[in-house]
Amino acid sequence: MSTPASTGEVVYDVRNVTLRFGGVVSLNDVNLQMFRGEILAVIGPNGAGKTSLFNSLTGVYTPQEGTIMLAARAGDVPVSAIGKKTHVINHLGVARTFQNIRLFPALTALENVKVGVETRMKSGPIASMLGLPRQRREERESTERAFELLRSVGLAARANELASSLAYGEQRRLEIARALGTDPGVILLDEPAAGTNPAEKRELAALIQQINAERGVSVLLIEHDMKLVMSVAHRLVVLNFGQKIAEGSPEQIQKDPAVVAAYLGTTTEEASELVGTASVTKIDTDLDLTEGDV
Amino acid sequence: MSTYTDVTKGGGQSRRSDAAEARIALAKRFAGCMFLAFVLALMIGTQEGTQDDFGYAFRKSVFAPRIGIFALIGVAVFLAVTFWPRIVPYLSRAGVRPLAAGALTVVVSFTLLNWTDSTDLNNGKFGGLRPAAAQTGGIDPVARLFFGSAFSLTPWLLLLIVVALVAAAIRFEDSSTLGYVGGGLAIVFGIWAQYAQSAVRSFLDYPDHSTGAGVALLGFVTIGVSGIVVARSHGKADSGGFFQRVYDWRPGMPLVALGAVVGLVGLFSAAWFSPTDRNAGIGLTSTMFHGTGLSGFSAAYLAWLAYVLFFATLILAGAASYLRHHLLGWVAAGLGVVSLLVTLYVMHDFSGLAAQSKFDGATGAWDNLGTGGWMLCGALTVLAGAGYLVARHEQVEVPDAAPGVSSDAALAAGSKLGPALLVVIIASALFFPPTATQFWQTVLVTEIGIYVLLAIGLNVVVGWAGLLDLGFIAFYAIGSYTTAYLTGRLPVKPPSFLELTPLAAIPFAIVICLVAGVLLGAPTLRLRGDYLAIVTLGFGEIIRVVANNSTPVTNGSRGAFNIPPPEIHIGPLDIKWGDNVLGYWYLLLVFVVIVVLLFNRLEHSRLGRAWAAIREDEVAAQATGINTVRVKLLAFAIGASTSGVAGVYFASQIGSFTPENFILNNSILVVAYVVFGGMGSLPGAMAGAAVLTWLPEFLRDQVPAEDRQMWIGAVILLMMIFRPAGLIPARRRRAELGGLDKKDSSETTAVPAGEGM
Amino acid sequence: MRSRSVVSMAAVAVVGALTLTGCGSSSSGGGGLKADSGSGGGSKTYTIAFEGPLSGDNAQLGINEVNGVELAIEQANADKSLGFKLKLLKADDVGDPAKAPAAAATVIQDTNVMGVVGPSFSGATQAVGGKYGDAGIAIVNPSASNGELQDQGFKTWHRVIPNDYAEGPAAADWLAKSVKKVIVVSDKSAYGDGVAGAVSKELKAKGVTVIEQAADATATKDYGPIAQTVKSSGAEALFYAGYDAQGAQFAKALKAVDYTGVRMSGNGVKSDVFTKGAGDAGNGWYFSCGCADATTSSTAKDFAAAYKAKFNTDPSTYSPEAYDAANIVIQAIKTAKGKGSVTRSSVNDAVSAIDYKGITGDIKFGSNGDLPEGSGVVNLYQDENGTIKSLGDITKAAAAK
Amino acid sequence: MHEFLNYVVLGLTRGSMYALIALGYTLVYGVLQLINFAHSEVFMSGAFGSYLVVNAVTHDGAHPAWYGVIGILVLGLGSGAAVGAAVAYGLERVAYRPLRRRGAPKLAFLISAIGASFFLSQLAGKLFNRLNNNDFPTYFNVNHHVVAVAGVTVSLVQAIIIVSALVMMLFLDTMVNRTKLGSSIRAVAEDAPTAALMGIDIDKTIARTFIIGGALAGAAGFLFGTAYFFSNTMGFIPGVKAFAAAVLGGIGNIRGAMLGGMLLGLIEVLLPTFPWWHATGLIGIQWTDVVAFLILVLILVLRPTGLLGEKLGRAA
Repeated sequence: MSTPASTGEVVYDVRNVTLRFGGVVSLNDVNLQMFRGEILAVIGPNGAGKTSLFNSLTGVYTPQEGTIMLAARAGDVPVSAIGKKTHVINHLGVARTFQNIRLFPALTALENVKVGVETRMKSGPIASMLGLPRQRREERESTERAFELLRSVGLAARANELASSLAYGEQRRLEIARALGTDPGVILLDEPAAGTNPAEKRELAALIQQINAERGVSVLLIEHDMKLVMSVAHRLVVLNFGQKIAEGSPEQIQKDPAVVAAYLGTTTEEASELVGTASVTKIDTDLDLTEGDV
Repeated sequence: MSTYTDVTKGGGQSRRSDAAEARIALAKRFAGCMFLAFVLALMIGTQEGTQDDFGYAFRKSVFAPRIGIFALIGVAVFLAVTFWPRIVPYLSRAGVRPLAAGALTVVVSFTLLNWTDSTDLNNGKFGGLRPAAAQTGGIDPVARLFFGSAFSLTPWLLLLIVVALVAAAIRFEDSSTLGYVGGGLAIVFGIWAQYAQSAVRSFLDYPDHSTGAGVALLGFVTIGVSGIVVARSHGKADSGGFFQRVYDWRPGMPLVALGAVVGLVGLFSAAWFSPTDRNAGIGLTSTMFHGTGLSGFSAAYLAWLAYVLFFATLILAGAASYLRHHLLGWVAAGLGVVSLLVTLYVMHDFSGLAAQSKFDGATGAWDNLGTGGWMLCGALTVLAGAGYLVARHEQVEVPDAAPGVSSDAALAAGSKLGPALLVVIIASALFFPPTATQFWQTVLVTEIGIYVLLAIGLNVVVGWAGLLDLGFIAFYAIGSYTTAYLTGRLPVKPPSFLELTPLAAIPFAIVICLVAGVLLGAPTLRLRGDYLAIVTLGFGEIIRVVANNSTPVTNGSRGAFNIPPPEIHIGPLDIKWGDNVLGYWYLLLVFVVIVVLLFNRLEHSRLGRAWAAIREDEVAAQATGINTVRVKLLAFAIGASTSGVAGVYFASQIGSFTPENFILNNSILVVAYVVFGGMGSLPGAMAGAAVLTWLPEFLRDQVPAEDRQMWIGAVILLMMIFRPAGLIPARRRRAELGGLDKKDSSETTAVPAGEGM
Repeated sequence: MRSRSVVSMAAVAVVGALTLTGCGSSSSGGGGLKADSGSGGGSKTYTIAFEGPLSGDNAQLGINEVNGVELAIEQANADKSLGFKLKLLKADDVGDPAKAPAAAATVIQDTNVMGVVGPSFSGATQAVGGKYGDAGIAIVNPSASNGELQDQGFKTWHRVIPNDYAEGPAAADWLAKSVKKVIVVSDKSAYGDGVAGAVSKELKAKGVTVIEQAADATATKDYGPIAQTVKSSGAEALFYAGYDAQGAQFAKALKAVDYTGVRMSGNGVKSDVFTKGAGDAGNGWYFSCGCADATTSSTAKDFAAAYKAKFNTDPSTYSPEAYDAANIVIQAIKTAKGKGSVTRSSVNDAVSAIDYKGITGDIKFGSNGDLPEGSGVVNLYQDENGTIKSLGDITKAAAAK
Repeated sequence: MHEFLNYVVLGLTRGSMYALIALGYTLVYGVLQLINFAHSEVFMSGAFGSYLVVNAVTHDGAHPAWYGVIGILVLGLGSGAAVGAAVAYGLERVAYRPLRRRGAPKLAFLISAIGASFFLSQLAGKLFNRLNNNDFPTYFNVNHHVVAVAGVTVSLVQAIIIVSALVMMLFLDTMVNRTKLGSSIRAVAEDAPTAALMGIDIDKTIARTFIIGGALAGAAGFLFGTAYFFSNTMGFIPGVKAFAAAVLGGIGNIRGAMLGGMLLGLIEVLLPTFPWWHATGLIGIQWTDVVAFLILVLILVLRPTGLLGEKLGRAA
């Protein structure tokens, strides 16, 4: 288990955020700090509000109450993320992947990554139509960078295949490469391991750690697979019914009766008894049955 | 039609016995076929009734014995569909497809096409020419024999013989002799047809733009090729594989063969000089202009140089292709281009001379030319292209997609026939229109060309960015009105310093359309799919109604008129377009080529990929940092400005327009063209527009004028049923369709998603 | 797989391209003519072309006209003494200026064409009038009424109807005698706007209060609101500038709101289509028309009967005009033949010099190709229980008021 | 004031017509998320079909007793609905189902519908006639005033249109909300894959949706023909307007279509027509379309999914 690489700088500062849809409270007074360089995992049962949290962080939803301050890259001045458009937040240095993979299926793997890379480029339609030198240079740069990213996620050999023709696990990795293409300070991964096999999960864990260590990207992770979460996360936050019920290191969380109760649907008292006997793998098997937290 | 659904139904949930299910499916299919026959009977039936005799045509159409014939057709279709699975394996055999295509081509030339321009003989169709030629004693007996002086069905018999021979060769897979014999005979018959027609033509002394004989030749040659394919494949591969092998073997060869055929016909069969009362081949032209003051060079060209140049180019190109010799390729290409220029010079020379003496009402050079010179030009272009391809061949073949190579280029390299096809398209775009009749030239410049330009523009919006725009014609209107305003043909006059010639109005039209596109787009682009469609539709209608109602500004329903034709005065360049239709064609060609080149770059640029991204998944595109509103606005504005250019061209070419030209129906039609051709594919959109604007004009002679729209509707419907991705699907779109098939072919996912387009 | 589809695509493209020329109907244009070549001996065949909308939204008007032309040609061919045969070439321009050049090209490139009836619409005429002129083909126009066409310098221009500026003012003068407030409704077509403009202008000049309104012909064909507006406006008279079928709808809507003022319209509405369509709602409508009385002259009666017999429907707007126009061309070919040679230019000369007694009136052409000013008598008609009765010269009727 | 009310009546008449056609758009959109562009031809064929029937049982100037008139009206509505339903079903089978099976892109559906629309409209013209003013036989006095209070008049034909439109809308609303077929339509509209998993036959449900929408449009065709005229091209403009009405109300939403239709009818009649406007000389009936579309754009910009929102399931 790797040691936290945290610098103590806050990347995301979420305070008292409440998000409602009609009468349904999706997030209830959530407080959360994410520090630069750490891998923070958000876990919780289905419907706990994990994806709502992600969507609030990336500007898809606008919470009714609370503040979200963002300073994605080192040296950034914190700005409010509330009310900003998704693409603006992306430009502030936040990239994400989706729970149900959302690639551009009719583009090749390389083109998918290039789309990400090129959102940081400048050449406009006229330059493109006339093939001006700057546009050519940018085109070359974006191809090189996209290739470099594909290589780092192990997809270089499949660069010219259509995204839709890649295997499931490959699509997951391609989505990460595309997100990295936008040169983020924070990357939000929404259940990256869903639907992958154990070998792929191991590769994925390595990839997440590599992204975090080598690129210095902070990682916010939603994941059901406890084994993966426990192996890569520096810190965990547990949500249930839109509320934060626990926060701490993997070891602390595993022993937290409130968390076990949330997962098993029992009371905290019963759960605290269980904690003594149940192993982590037990929880794992119980939890890994479902996916689909929209 | 409806039968298709039954064929593919497969896997119903009900657990009836298989036999019973098969019987029900068969019954359904039969009902479908009979329904089809019934509809066909209505479509081909008598014209409408009147107020007093409502349903007259309906009764006439469905009563015996007519309906009986159509019932038989229905049964035939039923049998064909039922036994289709048994036919399919044969279809993939080598040679079958070219055989079918060739036979069909010959049948088309015998039934639909003109064999002479004379309208006296049954509108110049084969059916009218054949008996006339067969009975006229003055015509060469060999030609008469073809038309049936001995046996009236001769031409059909010839077709039957070669088809039977090649078919037999296919049936008995190892008989290469039969294939060679059939193929060889077919080519001989093709030349015979060409010869026979040229004999009749010189007898009739009519100027000739007919294509019947040429197409027949083409059909027979195709049959001939199929015979050779059969002979050489020994039942091993399919025809496509064979062609691919030929292409891999000697890349320039197909082009050389095509160039040879066209060039030979141009030199030895077609007319070079063709005023209203004669058709002079190159030899006769040479004699006619002997001693008329034609320059020595041109005289020499007509007498012998033409042959030397053509055969030299042919042999060089052939040798270069065969030897795959780069240097020879360059030499062939160079010689081809030189010969082409020389040919054009000579054509200008002698037609100019004829025009000087006001020969047969000619008003200038290029009048009264026959088809021969243009055909030779086309052939030389093709040969030069072949040489160029050979010269560039190895360089094009980049070793596997290495890092740094644009993925699009790598994918495009998959199509090896692409460049050859491009050469053929260039040659026909340049030299085919001059050989067409005035009618087709007019159609080309007033309809086909304009709508191709519009389709290219709309393809950006609909095909690439995935925004359904039902008011596209509004920008076309804005372009047209801008031109009318700037040339001072509206009730409101421009300030004098702004009074411009039409071509100078183009930048203004582009800017105004860009602004209009942004103004419309800015508030509405956050709307999705169908909401955007109705808003753009409304915008189109608003523009038209405002134009129609604002009489003091736009001259209302009477529209603008007397808009001057385009002209260019830049330094030594001084061109004024007037009545010569062909001039407009080349102007239009310049526009289209520029736009295509620019847009082709755009498609494979950052912006092109961003469009694809928002089209595929807007949410993901946003999360990846794409400013979707800006990107959509760009699509809108770029599409609009193309439309504006088309509007300028339209206004100054036709010279007058009314608000009626910008009705909603036209917007819908352009969308139909783009989708018909293949959304998101530049060649597709162009082909779609070209085919669907060509079709009604073609149908002019085939069906009652009133019914043309009905047939076009049917064609669009059939296309969408059987080839929903369009005529030439875009690579990216094809992938979408393919992806859907692969992921899940169950019925439920086929229900389109609610989002986006 | 891929290459196969490319090959088949190429084949289709090539065949398609070649087919392009294959089906042009007939021979090349060029200036020169040689009408007599070809079938030697026997009677010669000349072609009269019709250009107008035969498909699309405006098809009905074109069909009305082409039927008139067809009837004229059929009757001429039945005449054994003619000495030549006539053929009809239908050129469909959909009533669209953009499609007119192609339609005109089919006409021009057929060297047998001696004259053209049409184009039906002013916009299309603007687009191709010059082309016909350059080709020397006589235009005898039955329906394009724009008052500026005659000044465009079309070399072979002739028109058998008075233009917008002739018909409207006479009607306005008649209205101005008895009423002080008129509502003028245009259908927003080029024709409607032209007539409405002329009527309004003259009415205003006479000091009559004018309310100008429009019922867009392409919009929903619900005339209820405009009828209500007419009634609410309190106008003593209505002038409707438009065509017959829509006029009938309008008449019915006016009846539904019990509008009792004077209702008047022009040539576009005066037809059996209106009287039949409107039924008793059309009762009492007035029409001003620069045409002869179709009910009194025997030739006109014969025409209506023959038309009905052949097409099983009543002649409608511009059928008689087209019939006259075609007969003028036929007459001109006869004249040219009598003088020696039948060529486009000789036929055009004969058309220009013609004096023809048609079913719509006596037709002579002025130097600009239009009916000479003042020569066309504008008559007043009224729908009386479904039949159109002539009330005589409108200027006299106005004077008598 | 009575003038204003007269205009309201006119607007409601027109709006009822729009609403009836719009319902078909909305139903199909609800289940397929597709604009059925050929719907306007279903409307047209309803008029032609009912004419053939009505013309066979009555003739011009026949003035049957009141029960006879009602009988003919019911017959006309019924035959119009039957023909409309048949044509709509045929459309589904020929122009939609094959594409659905191929997973064609959404625009392909639109274009195949446009092709079908051209085809049907011109085929009707070829088979019957292309005159633009065919009338139903006048077997009753359409202008008879059923209401005439203080200058406000409602004619018989207006009453028939408004009443039958209301009845049909209520019928449809009840059907979608209360019946088994309705619930399967809603299920497919909500989530087709899940509905299929629950054992709903999607093809059948879609076909039935087309049939219901077609029947309404066919009946509307009869009403339109009775009130105004009918022709082979009559469908296009009302079709476009009804599409606009459906979008205005929130496409895919039945009550939205009713509201949108009525509203559009009222807007079109009241805004540009009413005398106080054209007294200013600024605006007249020729601006109807401009005003209507501008208001449509305005509403959509403010409420991007129409007045009542999108879901067939939600509103129903």
